[in-house]
Amino acid sequence: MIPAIAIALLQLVLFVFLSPLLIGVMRQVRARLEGRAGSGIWQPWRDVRKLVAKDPVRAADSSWMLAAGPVTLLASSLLLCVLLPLVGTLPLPLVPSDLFVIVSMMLIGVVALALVGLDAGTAFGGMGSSRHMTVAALVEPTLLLAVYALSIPAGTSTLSLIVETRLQNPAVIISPVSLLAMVALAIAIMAETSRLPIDNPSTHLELTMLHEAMVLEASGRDLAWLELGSWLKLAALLGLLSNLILPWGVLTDFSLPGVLVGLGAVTAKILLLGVALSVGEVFLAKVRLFRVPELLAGSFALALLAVTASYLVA
Amino acid sequence: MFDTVFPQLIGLCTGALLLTSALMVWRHSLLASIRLLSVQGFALAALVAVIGLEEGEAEVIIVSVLVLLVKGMALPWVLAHETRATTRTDEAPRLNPTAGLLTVALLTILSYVVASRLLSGDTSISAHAAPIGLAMVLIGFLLLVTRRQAGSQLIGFLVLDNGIATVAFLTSGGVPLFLELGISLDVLLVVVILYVFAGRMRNKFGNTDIDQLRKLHD
Amino acid sequence: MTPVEAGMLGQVALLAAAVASALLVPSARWRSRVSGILCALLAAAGVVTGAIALSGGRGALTIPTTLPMDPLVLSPDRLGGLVMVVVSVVGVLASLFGIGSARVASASRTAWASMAVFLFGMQLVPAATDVVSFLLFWEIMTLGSTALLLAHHATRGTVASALVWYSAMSQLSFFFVLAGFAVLAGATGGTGFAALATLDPSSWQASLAFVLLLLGFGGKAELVPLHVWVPRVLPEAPGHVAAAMSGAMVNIGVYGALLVCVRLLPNGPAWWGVLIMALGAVSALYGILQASVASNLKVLLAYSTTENMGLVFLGLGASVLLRGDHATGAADAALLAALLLMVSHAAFKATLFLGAGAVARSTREMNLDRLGGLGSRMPWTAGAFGAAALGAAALPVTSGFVAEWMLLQALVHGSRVGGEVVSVTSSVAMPLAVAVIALTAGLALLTFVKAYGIAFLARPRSAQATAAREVPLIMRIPLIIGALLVIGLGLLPGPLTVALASAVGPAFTPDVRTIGLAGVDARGIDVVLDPTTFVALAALVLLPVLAAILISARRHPTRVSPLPWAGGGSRLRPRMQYTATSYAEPLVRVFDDVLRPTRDVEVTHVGESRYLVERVHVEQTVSDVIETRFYRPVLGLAQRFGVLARRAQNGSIHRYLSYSFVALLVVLIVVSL
Amino acid sequence: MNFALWTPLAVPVVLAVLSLTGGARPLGRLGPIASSAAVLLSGLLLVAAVLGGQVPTLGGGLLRADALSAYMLTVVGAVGLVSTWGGLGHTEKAPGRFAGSYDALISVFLAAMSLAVLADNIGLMWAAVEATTITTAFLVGHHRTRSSLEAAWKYVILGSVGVAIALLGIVLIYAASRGTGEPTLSWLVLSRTDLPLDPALIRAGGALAVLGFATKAGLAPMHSWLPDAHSQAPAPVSGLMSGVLLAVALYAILRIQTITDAVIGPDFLRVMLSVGGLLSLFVAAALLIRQRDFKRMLAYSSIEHMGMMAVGAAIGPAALPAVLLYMLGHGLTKATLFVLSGRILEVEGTPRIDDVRALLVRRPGLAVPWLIAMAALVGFPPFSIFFSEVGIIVAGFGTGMGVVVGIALVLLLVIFAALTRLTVAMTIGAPAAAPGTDPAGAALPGTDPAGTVAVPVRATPDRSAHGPRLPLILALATTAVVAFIAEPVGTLLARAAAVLGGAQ
Repeated sequence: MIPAIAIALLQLVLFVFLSPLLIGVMRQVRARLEGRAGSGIWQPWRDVRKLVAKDPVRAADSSWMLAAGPVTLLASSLLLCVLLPLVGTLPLPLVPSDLFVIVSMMLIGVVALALVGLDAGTAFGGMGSSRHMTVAALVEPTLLLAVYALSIPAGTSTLSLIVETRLQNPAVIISPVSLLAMVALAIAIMAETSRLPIDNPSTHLELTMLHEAMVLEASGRDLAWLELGSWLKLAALLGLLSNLILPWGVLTDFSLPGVLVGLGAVTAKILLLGVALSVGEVFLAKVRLFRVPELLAGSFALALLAVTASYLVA
Repeated sequence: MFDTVFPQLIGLCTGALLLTSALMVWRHSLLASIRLLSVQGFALAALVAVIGLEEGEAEVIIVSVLVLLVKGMALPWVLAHETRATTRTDEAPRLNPTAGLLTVALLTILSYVVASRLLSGDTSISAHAAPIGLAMVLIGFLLLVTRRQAGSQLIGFLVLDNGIATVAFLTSGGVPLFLELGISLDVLLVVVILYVFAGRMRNKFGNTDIDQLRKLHD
Repeated sequence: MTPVEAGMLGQVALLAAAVASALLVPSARWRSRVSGILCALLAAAGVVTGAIALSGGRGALTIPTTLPMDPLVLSPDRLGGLVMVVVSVVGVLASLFGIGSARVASASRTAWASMAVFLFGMQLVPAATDVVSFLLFWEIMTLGSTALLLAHHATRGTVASALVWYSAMSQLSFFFVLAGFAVLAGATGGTGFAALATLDPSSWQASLAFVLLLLGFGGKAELVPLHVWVPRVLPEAPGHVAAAMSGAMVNIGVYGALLVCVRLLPNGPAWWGVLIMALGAVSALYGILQASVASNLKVLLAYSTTENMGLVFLGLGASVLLRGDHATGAADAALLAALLLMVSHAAFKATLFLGAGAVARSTREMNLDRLGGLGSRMPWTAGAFGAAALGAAALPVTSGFVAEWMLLQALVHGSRVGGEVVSVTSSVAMPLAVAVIALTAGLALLTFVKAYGIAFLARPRSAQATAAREVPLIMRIPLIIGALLVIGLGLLPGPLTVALASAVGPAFTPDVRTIGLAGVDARGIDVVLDPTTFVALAALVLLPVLAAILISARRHPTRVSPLPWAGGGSRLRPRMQYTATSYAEPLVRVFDDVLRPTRDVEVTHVGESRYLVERVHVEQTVSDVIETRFYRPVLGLAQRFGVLARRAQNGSIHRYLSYSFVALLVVLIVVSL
Repeated sequence: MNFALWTPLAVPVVLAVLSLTGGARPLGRLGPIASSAAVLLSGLLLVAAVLGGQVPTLGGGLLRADALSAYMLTVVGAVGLVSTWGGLGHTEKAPGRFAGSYDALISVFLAAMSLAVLADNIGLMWAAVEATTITTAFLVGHHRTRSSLEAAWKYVILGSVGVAIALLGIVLIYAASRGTGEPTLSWLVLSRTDLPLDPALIRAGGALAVLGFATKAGLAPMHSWLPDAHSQAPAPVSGLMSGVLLAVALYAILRIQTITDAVIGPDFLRVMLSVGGLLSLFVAAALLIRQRDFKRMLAYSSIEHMGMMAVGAAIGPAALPAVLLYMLGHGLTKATLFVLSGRILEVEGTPRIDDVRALLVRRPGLAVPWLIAMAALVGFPPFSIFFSEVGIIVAGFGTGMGVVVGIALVLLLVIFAALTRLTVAMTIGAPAAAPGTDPAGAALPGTDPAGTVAVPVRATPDRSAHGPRLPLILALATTAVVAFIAEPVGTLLARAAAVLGGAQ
């Protein structure tokens, strides 16, 4: 039990530091590929520090939600970092990294963000919130089904055990079922974290924004928490994805070298995936909002295919 | 001697009954129909008398007299009285005479079929004549369905009633006397009531055409 | 006399007292107080009786009857006790809330008398142990609820149509149930449930009865396609009545289904399970889809009931199917999930409707497009509604989450036992069910974010919303209790689940324990959930954040500005905010084929100009496809037939005589055959 | 106890004579009520005697009171009391010249129905049923308007033709009994199972008798007179006709059924009654969908209930107690409703549903009992029709008549929906704004979802019941509690059903 808690805390600390770095790296890679100099990989850190040290300005008609929402989002992302099998797969007693608990955890953050968007009382916030929730509603089935498909070989919905099974039996990873599920999961995570092609994280054009529209009215530390929460979520989900694709290096039995290996492995995997993601995003354009459901429906079909195939074929 | 005459008498009476009924379908004139009804009443009374003689029951003779008085005389008289008061005594039935007579033929055949099933075990003469009664019931009904004048409907009702009486006398020698009295009284009262209503109708509408009673529907 | 018998007699006595006070107290204000308290006591008696029965107490009351049939006995078993507790708790909340309504319609004699009758019928349906008393109390319940609607006739014209729909659909349900029970009774020769349970579930009578009963109980549980009354009736009913109908009465429908699947015909064939699942899945999806695009708060909540009941039936169906496949552990878990959902739905839906009632009382407005900003004006209502909305959206740590978690776990663990696929049917049904639940949950999230966000956050969109005030204390109390129940049941699922497991015994014995502080440990499928630990963990990770906020807040206090950024504009009016309709617009487009929206766009130009627009009026209505495509044509056909049928009775005596004549001829011909 | 057999016949006749001759009008008007009370009391006395194991007979067995007869007599008395007492307000408006004959005819009508249920001779029973036609003919035509004359004509023609067919059937049954050596019409003798009756004749006779009595019982397709007569007759008469006359005719059918069942088995009449019952339900459903007149609505509802009872009769012994209870429940409820419809007609001046709106707001004194009675009529508990319907349906599935009962349920649903729609149209809603009132007070429909706002009262609602309340309250209370009185009502029903089941 103690090692599990230690690993969990370690993951927490690691990701709080890692996620701004990940964003910085991704932005820098993108800037370089586009021929810009970029602001350096530490810029997100500087942003957070700057925001925390500012007076937040809130609208007169807004409620406590504008203050509580960002904290809730941050909490949900932090819990995600604690519960997901990132550095190691040691399950916590009483709160295992249950697939459904994780998803609900994440959804609390989604809801908090959407409510923050609405609370400001402007047209943009409502628009972003509406689109955000529409996408979230459509992503959830894919997310659940994809992980469900992955869980079938392991016989459990606990993510750490799924990762462990894949580590012990690498043949599972390249099975067709797994491939289908991974593609579906990847699309779902892109949508969930507001990346291209569903949302453009660097835009401020009202027709295309999802995430940015919701945080328009937030300022000061509120904005800091919102940004940090979103980054943490991206990092954690990329970590999960990378551990599912390449489970090697994950700690399964507690030992000091194992911990170091685990830390190094997950950092490397996440950064690698982040670079790959931002390289990919350079070549992608955002799809029209009303084409997004088609994309998500496609990924849903893949996930469903994966699940039924794993029952009927495998 | 009587044993040989009896079936002939029965046949004569029932034949008269059927003939008068059929003629009523054919004729359009109300007064003619009433005369036929009167004849029918006499024939029925005769039938009752014959059966009574054959079975030797005095009770039935009384019934016969009763039938003669009520069906042969009283009711036709009432009807004729009522009819003379109306301006129109002619009838434009909903069925033309040819079709009406054909229907009468079909109904009579049906009665024979039904009766043959019902009385298969009974070979008595009266039982053989019973279909006539049934046919009269159906013809009475036909008159009710096809006639437009209040008076004609009354006549149809009476034919129907005569038919029932015929069946009663032919199949079972009549029902008990007190019942026969009750039944006759009921029929008489019904006729009286209809007579009163026809009078009111004439007061209100100026005629007794049933077709105009179409105000109450659905 | 046992406590259960005393409790049931107490309910009878309290019913009489409540009806008498409703009829006799002359002042509306005092009538509301006296009858409200008596109704609450009546419901409280139900809570106590049910709780004793749930914990194993027994007792029987026999209702005398004139007709020679099996005796009418009231004797709640554990399951009946459970349902009695659930509906009665909602009854207590609704009655207390109703006391606050001292105005004419809600406080009328009819309203209070029928409220008492309604609660009484509802509380005693689960006590019935035979067909006739079940139907008796079922109809008393229907009568009470119909009369409750009637009490509001004078205020709105739409009540009449709602009333007709409600009565007709209730009767349809009733006839299905009646026919189903009659089939069972005909096949077994008795009307007691004990006699009915002797029927072999594989016989055709059992299947016929099952289908009929499922339709009947599904109708009461507001399932598609018998849900058409819901969006008409619940918006017409005042908050506490809607809470009692949607929070409690639907549970009677669930109870009926449980009665069939657990008590009368356990171990039915697998296709029964598939049928229930299909019905549940369609209802869940259709309900939440309609709810997500609804702009009227009560319509939204009403459709959400259809969704939740769909999920309950989905769970129940999964349990039947899995039991047929001998996946007992998962089947038990699915059954428990259905029960958990029922309980949690009662808690959060009652609270939500009471909250809607409070909003209606303060603003006289149920159109979300004209609400907003109530969070600061009605903080208690907002808090309670928010907590219940979390439950409805199945987010941790609410009762709704526990239920949905259990359901998903059962489905995920159901198709394989020991690594082997149990059946092809399950292999197809379970993933589809998971997908349906996931989509439903996603849409529910959107729905309740919309409901809460548009109504309670942002700026008021109308004068009424601006002028809204918090409701009086007597109405706040049930709201708070309801919210506490939603959170409490979510935090302490262990004891609740153990109690639920005991309720379905002795037929089924799900293996669940309490773990941790009050967590649930489902041994059958080997999963655990401890929300309290979870909350502790969340508190732990938040400590540094909160510390950072405290430090930062001291140095950098929050400033308030009327319009901080306002999208860069300076004339941002509340009307320019997103409304509920625009919020759901993307979804309407996505599900265009199902929702079939009709849009009316009316453009007013400035003068003669074709290019300058003075005003654009857009109106969008989403139709209930099932109503427009199924009920409307059938009703139209019936109306046309009604007109046609008049000809048969056209007033002509000749025609009438010929009917008789033909009948006579037919009889003669038949006789001579 | 034998005197109770002639009191229900003699007292009304004496009272009728008094009504005709009576100079003291206020007292004379109580004649029908006294007659009903006499019938009811005799019925209760006979019930007591029957429950004590006696079978009172009179006139050499011509009059006989077994459990069934005693029960039916009580029903006649009870419904008669409700109709006549409840209709007290009504007769005041009757043309004075005919008031005496009106009261007298009602008394005779009651006597005729009493005779029909007490006679142990099916011939006498027939005569009594025919006598009801004669007595009610003038009652139907009482208003002397064009329409009432039309209704009366149709009633007399269709009714007496139908009953004539029944006579033909009875004649055939009599003929069949000739084989026993002693031809008889005594029901007691004919229903003995060991008689050598001719099956073919019994079959035909039974079929024709049932067809004939079905006319008076209002079963389709012989029902055509019923809506006209019931809608045109004065309300108390409609109540009596709908409440008990139909039931008495059904009683006759049940008696005939016992005879035929003993000889040719239950299947033949079962088919016939099922067809008749379902056809009645169908006709009622079809014509209720777009009904425009509330008295006709009640009339078609009577056809519906008679159809349901016929289905119950077709099911046989298992459903008979339910059918008998149904007669009482339906009789009392329908009498109440007709009395109320008479009052509504009187104060509103129109029988059209479209013209009677928002009754609950304008005239709660009439609308509230109307709604309660309608709830009883469509089969809500605790009213006894609920138990009857449930009993019939459960028994139907138990007897293998699931299909018939299933179709009946579908039709009942249509009827329920139609009745609800019509009742709601009459009673619910806001009254049209009267001129001179504040237009702002007329809240727009749909603008007030809270339902907590009182609409300003436009005019003082009329809380008067427009006639005696007590009979209606008694009637509704009786139907509400009767289904729960196992002793002695349950025993009585069981014995009455046993009479029809052939056991004695």
